[in-house]
Amino acid sequence: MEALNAQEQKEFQQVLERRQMNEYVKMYSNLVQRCFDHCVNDFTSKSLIQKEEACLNRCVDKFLKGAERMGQRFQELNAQQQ
Amino acid sequence: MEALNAQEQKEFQQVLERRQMNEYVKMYSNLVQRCFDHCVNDFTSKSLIQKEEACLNRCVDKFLKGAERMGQRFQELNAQQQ
Amino acid sequence: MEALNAQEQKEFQQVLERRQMNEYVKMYSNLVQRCFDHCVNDFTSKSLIQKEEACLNRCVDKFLKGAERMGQRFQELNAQQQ
Amino acid sequence: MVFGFGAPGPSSAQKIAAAEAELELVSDTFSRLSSSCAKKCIPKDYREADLNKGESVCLDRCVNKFFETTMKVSEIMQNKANGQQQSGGGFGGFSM
Amino acid sequence: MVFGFGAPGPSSAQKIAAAEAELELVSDTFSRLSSSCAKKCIPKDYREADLNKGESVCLDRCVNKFFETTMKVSEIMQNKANGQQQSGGGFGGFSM
Amino acid sequence: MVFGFGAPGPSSAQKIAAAEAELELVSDTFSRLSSSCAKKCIPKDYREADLNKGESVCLDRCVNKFFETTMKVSEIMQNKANGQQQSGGGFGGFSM
Repeated sequence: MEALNAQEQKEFQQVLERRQMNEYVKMYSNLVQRCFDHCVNDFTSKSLIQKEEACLNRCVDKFLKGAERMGQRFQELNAQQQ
Repeated sequence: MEALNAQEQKEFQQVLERRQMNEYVKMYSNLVQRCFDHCVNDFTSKSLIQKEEACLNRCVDKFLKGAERMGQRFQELNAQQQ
Repeated sequence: MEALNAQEQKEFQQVLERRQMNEYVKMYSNLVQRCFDHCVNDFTSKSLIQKEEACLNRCVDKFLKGAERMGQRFQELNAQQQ
Repeated sequence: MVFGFGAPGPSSAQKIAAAEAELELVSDTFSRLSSSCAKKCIPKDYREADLNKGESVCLDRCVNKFFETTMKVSEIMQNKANGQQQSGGGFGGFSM
Repeated sequence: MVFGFGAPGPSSAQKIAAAEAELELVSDTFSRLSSSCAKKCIPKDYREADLNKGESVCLDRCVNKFFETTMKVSEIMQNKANGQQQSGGGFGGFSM
Repeated sequence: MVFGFGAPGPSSAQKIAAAEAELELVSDTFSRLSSSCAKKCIPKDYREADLNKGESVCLDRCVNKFFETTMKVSEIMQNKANGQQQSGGGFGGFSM
């Protein structure tokens, strides 16, 4: 990365922003699928039942906390490596 | 989407077409893998045996019908949302 | 492919090279995840233990040999098809 | 727009990128939904080529519940983003 | 071409896009094939670093059967597309 | 650079492509790591919304071990590439 000049840094910044949007999309839809797979298993009803909604709440919460924690550890390790 | 002007619509159309090709490729190769995983499990022979071919036929058929049905429901729900 | 003229071949070559880099990245990180999933299952320690390292060694070795073998077969079949 | 994309982006390139991200999300959602619902509703032995009544109803309900789940999750994340003023980290929210 | 891509596209951009889609399919196919065949043929305990005879033969046959499966599926979808004049939907065929 | 990318590329386009590939690898690594560690450390019943002590410690160690695994694998492949002069094939090494 250090090898990029100012102009290249700028271009790369744009690439970065586009990627970041994609990362969010991927993270979000991954979260949806994972919590759906674990929490929703009753197909005798058409709409989410209370038990499923409560599970989704806990699942999203836990997933985000876990992702945040792992993200911090990962960044620390990457920083040590530089 | 409503915010795009005519020129932007046109550019977006091209993006759409490229993506559609990719979607087909992904759908097709996903279908191949899924049916292979479920139907082909005998490696005492080098070529597909009759039982496996029959299973593949039913699997492809069922997969496509399922995908079509889910696609319809999904579109209805998206349309309601707009 | 045969339909591309010299200029198009050249452009396609660049696409190919970019893709190849991506393929390597995907193959490598897929290998890491697979061997990690199979070999590392003890979280009473913070660092890899000897048993896990030995398993990773065998896993990487076997994975690469398997990928090479499958790659050869796949290329032979593709060549027959042309 | 369903998933909350399409915020006011000035340049053409940004507007197209936003529309593309929205599209990406819809198509990614559909592909995850199909994979999850096929797993939950269609037995792997493929004894018949047709969807039977039970499988069809299961698929319909599954698509509906998956869709509701996307809304629910989006709502939860919105609440989080508004409510507690994220402590940062980049993986703790979905504000863009 | 193996997978039926490469239809007559006039402009350079389209021809390159088609070649790229073909390439994408081949590489996607190989990556799915390796993942499926590794799962079917190689036990997860990794007791030895070498492929033994049984694993090698299994991989060879698995690659061959996967390849035959791609042809078979492509043929089935072709027949469907020709035979019954798709009822539409966008997910019911593989015509491009 | 952690993963061995960023070899001397003359043109701007190549330098940016290399930086992008590096980024791709880091983000791909993080997404695989999260998926593997969530599977290994977080039970699927989601009885509480908080990470408990045991889960948190497991995640920390798991991230660390995953990271060590990437280094270890990279080292193994480097040794292979140097040591035995690859017999070719394109899937046998990770030299770029």
